[in-house]
Amino acid sequence: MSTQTLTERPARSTLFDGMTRYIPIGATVALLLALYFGGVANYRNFDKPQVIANLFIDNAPLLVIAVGMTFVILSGGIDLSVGSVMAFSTMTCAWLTVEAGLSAPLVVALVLVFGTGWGLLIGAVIHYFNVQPFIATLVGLFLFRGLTLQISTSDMSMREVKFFQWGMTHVEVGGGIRQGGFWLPYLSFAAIAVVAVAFVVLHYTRFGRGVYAVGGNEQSALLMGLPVARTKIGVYVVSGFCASLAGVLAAFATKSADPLRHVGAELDAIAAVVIGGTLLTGGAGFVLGTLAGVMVWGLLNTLIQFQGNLSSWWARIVMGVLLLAFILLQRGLARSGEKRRT
Amino acid sequence: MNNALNRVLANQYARRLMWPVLVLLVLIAVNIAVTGFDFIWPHVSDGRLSGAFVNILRRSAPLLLIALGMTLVIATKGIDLSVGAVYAIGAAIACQTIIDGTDQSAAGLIFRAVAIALVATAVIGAWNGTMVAYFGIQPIVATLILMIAGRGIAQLVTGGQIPKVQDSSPFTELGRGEILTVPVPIWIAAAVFAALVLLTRRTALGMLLEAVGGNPEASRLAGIRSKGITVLVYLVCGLCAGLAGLIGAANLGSADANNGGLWIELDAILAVVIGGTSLLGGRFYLLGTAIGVVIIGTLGDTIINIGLSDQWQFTVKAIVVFIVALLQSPEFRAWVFKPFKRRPAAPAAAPAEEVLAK
Amino acid sequence: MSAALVSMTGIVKDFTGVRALDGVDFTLRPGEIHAVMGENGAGKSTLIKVLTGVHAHDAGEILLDGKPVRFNSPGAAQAAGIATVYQEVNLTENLSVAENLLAGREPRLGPFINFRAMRRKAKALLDDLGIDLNVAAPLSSYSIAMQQLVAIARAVDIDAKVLILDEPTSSLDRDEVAVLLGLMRRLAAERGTAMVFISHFLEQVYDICDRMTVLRNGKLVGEWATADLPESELIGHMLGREAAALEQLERSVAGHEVADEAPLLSAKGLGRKGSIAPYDLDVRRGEVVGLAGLLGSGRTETVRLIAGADRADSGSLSFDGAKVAGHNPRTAAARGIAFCPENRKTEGLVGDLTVAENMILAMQAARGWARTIPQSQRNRVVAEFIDKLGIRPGDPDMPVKNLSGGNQQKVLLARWMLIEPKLLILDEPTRGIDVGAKADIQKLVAELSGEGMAVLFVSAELDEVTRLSDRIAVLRDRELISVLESEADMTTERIVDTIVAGGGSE
Amino acid sequence: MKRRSLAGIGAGAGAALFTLSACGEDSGGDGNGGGGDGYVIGFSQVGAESAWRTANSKSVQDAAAADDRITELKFDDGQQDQEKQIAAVRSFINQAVDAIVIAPVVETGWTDVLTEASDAGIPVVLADRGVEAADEDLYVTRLGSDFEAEGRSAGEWAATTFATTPDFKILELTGTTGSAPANDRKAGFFAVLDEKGVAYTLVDSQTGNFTAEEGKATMETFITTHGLDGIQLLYAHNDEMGLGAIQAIEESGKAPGTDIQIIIVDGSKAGFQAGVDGKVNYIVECNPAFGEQLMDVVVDVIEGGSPEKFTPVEEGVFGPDQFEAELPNRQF
Repeated sequence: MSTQTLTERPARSTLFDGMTRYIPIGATVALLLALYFGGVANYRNFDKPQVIANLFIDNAPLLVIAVGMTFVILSGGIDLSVGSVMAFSTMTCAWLTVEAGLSAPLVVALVLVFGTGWGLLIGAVIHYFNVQPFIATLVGLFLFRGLTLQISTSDMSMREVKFFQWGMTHVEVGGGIRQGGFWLPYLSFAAIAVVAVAFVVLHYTRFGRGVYAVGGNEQSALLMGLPVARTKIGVYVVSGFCASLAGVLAAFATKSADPLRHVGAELDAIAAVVIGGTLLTGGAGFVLGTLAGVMVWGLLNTLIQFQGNLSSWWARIVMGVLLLAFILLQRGLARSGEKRRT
Repeated sequence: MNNALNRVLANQYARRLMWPVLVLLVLIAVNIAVTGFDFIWPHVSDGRLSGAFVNILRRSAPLLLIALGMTLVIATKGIDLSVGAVYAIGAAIACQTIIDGTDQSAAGLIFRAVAIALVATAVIGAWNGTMVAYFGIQPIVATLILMIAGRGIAQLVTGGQIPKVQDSSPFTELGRGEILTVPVPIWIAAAVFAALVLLTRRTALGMLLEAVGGNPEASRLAGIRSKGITVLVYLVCGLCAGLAGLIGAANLGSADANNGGLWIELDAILAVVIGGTSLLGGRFYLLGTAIGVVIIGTLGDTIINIGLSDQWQFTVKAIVVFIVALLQSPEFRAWVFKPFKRRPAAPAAAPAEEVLAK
Repeated sequence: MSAALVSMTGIVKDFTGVRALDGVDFTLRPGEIHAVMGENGAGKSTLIKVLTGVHAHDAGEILLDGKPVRFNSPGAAQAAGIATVYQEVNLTENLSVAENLLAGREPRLGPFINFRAMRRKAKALLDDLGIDLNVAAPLSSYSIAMQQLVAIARAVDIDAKVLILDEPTSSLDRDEVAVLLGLMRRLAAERGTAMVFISHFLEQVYDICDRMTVLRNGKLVGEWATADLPESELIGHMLGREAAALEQLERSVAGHEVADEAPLLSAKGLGRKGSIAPYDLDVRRGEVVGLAGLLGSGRTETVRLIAGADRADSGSLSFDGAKVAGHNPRTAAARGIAFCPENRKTEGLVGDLTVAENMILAMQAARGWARTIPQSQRNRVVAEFIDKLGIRPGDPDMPVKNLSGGNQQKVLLARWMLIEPKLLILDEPTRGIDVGAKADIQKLVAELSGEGMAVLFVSAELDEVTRLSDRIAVLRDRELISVLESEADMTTERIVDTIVAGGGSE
Repeated sequence: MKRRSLAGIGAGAGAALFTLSACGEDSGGDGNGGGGDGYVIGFSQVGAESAWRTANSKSVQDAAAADDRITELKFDDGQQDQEKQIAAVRSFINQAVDAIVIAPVVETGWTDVLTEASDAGIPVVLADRGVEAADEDLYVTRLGSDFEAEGRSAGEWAATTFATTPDFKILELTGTTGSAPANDRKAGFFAVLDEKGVAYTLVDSQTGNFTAEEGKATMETFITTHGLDGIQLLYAHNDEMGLGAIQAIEESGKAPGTDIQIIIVDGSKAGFQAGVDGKVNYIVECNPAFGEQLMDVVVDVIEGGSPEKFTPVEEGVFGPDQFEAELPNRQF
């Protein structure tokens, strides 16, 4: 055996390479801070802690579907069905408890099982029948909107169901808003827990690393002997579960179900994931980036609310321009970090 | 040699189109069974062709225009989510220009309105293309921006109102008129279809598009102006969406910035995929897209004709698309039609590639 | 002789109408290094993929340790102790070196991956093989050669009974090949690992293998001990024709007159930061200039600047008497510079398009989309080049992805010959293709230069470079260090000396 | 260096927002209000989904700007999404506005956020649509249209007009499936017909989603499926659908208003114009221009007044003889 040792320095210093990975998320966090302090400087009452707390209250369901979407996008896929699955789950919660009179915990369990099962089905169709994820999940978008409307064409209240009171039960910190404190309901904690679990799963389990591997190069992952089928189907299972969980959280948040709710939620989730620095081509990104992306999305809305004089159309245009500014910024950074390998 | 080439091409097309055509025939058969041959057979009344199927074609014209543009975009491995918003912008600009004029029947004004709307939508399309080709932004993200902001722009144009063009204005002929008894929207859609087919298949544009979509880097090294072509394709797509918006606005005599062409991008993408063009880029099939559009158009009527309530619209559409998508999957067909032949659990990636290479 | 470790008998594999393997037998004994030889399309890779569970065979039997097995995924084969290293690095660049080494086998604490233990284990593993890398860095920060060594290290670590190496050396330089071969010997000796080795480099095969199995057209030709099979006979078995014919081809190549005139192409101080140091290079009409150097020495980068594929940030280029400005692939082609890139699949061909379409792509691009090549002209030139280059199958309407590597390379060559360039740049035109196609392409290069075309030629095989070139530019560490001009200097040894000396002068 | 440029661009993007948002500013307003002597009001609007809605937003914004008692109106467009509306209300609570006006997109699901407002001591006034009865204690009053009454008005005219028609056949173009106006306008209309014992057949009822585009398409399908012969009445839940349907009828060669009578709800300019042209037979007004009325109610509420739970908006019904006179008064 030759005693000679082969050494190679990375094409760039590892310090820098380590950093390159964090540039998109760093940009998101920087923008988040810029927006926040810009708001504080410009608007009265923007510095209340409850402003931040509200981001976690109002965006809890979005956060949960965005986490599911992160898994799917990391694996190189996309899931357009989440908004409809979410609406369907909320509606099912209402219908089964109010109309059918089933016990609420059972209903919630059924809904979660259902969402997971849908993810399993569509994941299997995508993997085994090689149907493009965009189309397979677009089917879900139409199907569940239709089924939701078939259950009920009008909104439905479930405020009489005791169980659904749990979600908005809240914890006060610092003695309520007026004393400069803030409050957070249980459902926000649930959403934060989902992020934490997703973080651990993505970074510290074989399944999570498999998601990155499949998103990086599916063919290689297969030849490395990784369980590609299980991983690819798994991400849709996660996304289906997250979508139905988000539906349940939405049920907790309003105790009502509306068949037309969450139209376009999948696009909000995709936007949040992209803002969070995850590449749509798969393999690169972080779930904490998605958290930051959702916060940016929510903060933009908050700023528009505080501004309070944007007409409906200016609000939309401002949203679009900010998204554009952000994406160009991210793209510029990515391009400067690009390198030609030999 | 020439014959052999044509035969193979014909076969390739026939294979791609077989499933969508079958689905369309089934839908038409269902309608005929329910409402009789009147469904398919047009009649002339008041000097215009009418009948259920003609109406479907007329109403599908805007979707067809958008889906055709979308086909070209998808051929380059792209996607355009902004077409619905562009549709609204085109409609808003045209109607607003006309109602701002003094004489709504003046040909000059209408010509100007149409021209401004088409130029604006072409510019928007080119902007999308520039973002994709020159800034290297993923198409889905680049066009998402205009999808969000576009309707805002359309509302800005109309000031949030729904501008109503006088019914007497010749502008409405674009949507309501007829030439030789055939409704104008069908003429426009057919003309654009023919123009795009000629443009892509009579020139080398189609092949270059497929090359750019199939392998962008190889295309660049082969000396193709891939960036220019990408911009051109998004521009055409924007133009198609704007034209569709004009037809829609002319048909109604008004422009609804909020609801005009809402979610039409999803239907257009569905039509393209039903028509056999892969979202992964490369080969594209304009005729397939047209069939896909007619399937989607027929579906809506079928639901009402067989007596299902409106809520079934989404569900039935989902089921039909699912069936077509599965039928187009070779893996699915192998699984269903050859139940006795076991397949390996892990589908080999692109087995065809291995055939002769190894 | 010990009992067979792996025994494959009567293996048949069909791909939609094409029989890739037709009743092939293969036997692997413990501790031996066994070469599978054959041209491209002979069925080597298919045989390997059947054994490793990528493809399911349609008939035949596989015995592992005497027990019948049938793997339905690479994972299952790995679990049974069969590990594989492929020609193209099959790892995921976005993950770290350590993760790539241990993916699927990460050390865990409960359900969670223990990253610290993983890095330690990965470090130890690489140290053991004499490779020094930062295991926490993303794999993408290392060269392809290093990535290949990581892939091998991964396979070794699976503690395989059987290790399959499918063209592992095609992107390695000499030192790295030496490390790999040494490693293989050690594994065979110390652990008794049986190895299947596939390589186009006959020298390496003869250096390391105990036995050889030769395939041709999906059928078994035979199995020999290496010592019993001289090189010429081996080639004869692989090609199915007499080796003498091949040698004749080679001889016809050398020696022709180069017009003594002003250079067609002249690069002055051309360079690109982080890619290739500024260099001067002239190419004359009818001249073949070879570029030699180790992998990563900047060969590809040099020609990409001339071809306009990358933008130079220093120096100037003049071509055909005029200064070149605004250089890109399109303007280059318009001037008469054709470039066949190194990677056929990702940079050369459009897989979905047909043979004919791929051939006329550059010609059409030059004309612009509006001016279509007339159907009759198109059919004529396509048929002419299919015939002239011997592209098989000769169907112009077959998607090019269905062709073998050698034939794909010929399609790519045809594309550029169609625009009748003044300068043809070939980057590794013979890599990974079979001996027959290789000879065809070498012959073609000689012919073209004989007709007055200038050729810039990059190859990892020094033999090939010395055989074809009129002059040889030698590179090292992203710098052009010398141009060898005299007949006497055009030897493999001289090139190696130059490279070594070039390093010493620094 | 990299990091500095990153922060720079980030700050640039942030600055862009504040510059941009200035574009939307209406009239050199004093920005963050609250400090003055007037009141700050938060208004969470449904969206901008129809001309009616835009007219409504404009009426409210104009009335607030003109009103000396009000320093600032914080307007937020919910884009037909309840969650966006709830977020806006929470934001208004944070901004410590003096009163909150909500035009709820759906009736249910408001309990928590209304409770939060009431805990913060901020009175809530509902505009336009209502919320479910169980939440009645959580808001002060609702100012808006009574959709069921609108439906009933339409029903009464139909019952009178077609009381003696032997085979009275109706086509209905409903609003967005599941929305309160669609549900109530339908319910009120048929309740009256049933109460009055009119013998009618509802030939078909499909949604036109409150848009002209879909109204027209649905009408075309009606015509091909059922034909128009023997059908007396088309009931369209809003103007735009009705106008779309009129075109479909004209294109099929029939005369709207004559061959088939038409009732529309809303009463926009375009709707009245169609009435003047004889294409519409009856218009039930749904008045969006209640901005001034709303400001009065809100100020009253802030100052401790306790108005009735429901304050109806002034609305009329118009027959063919009134169309011409009313047309100039239309604001949208």
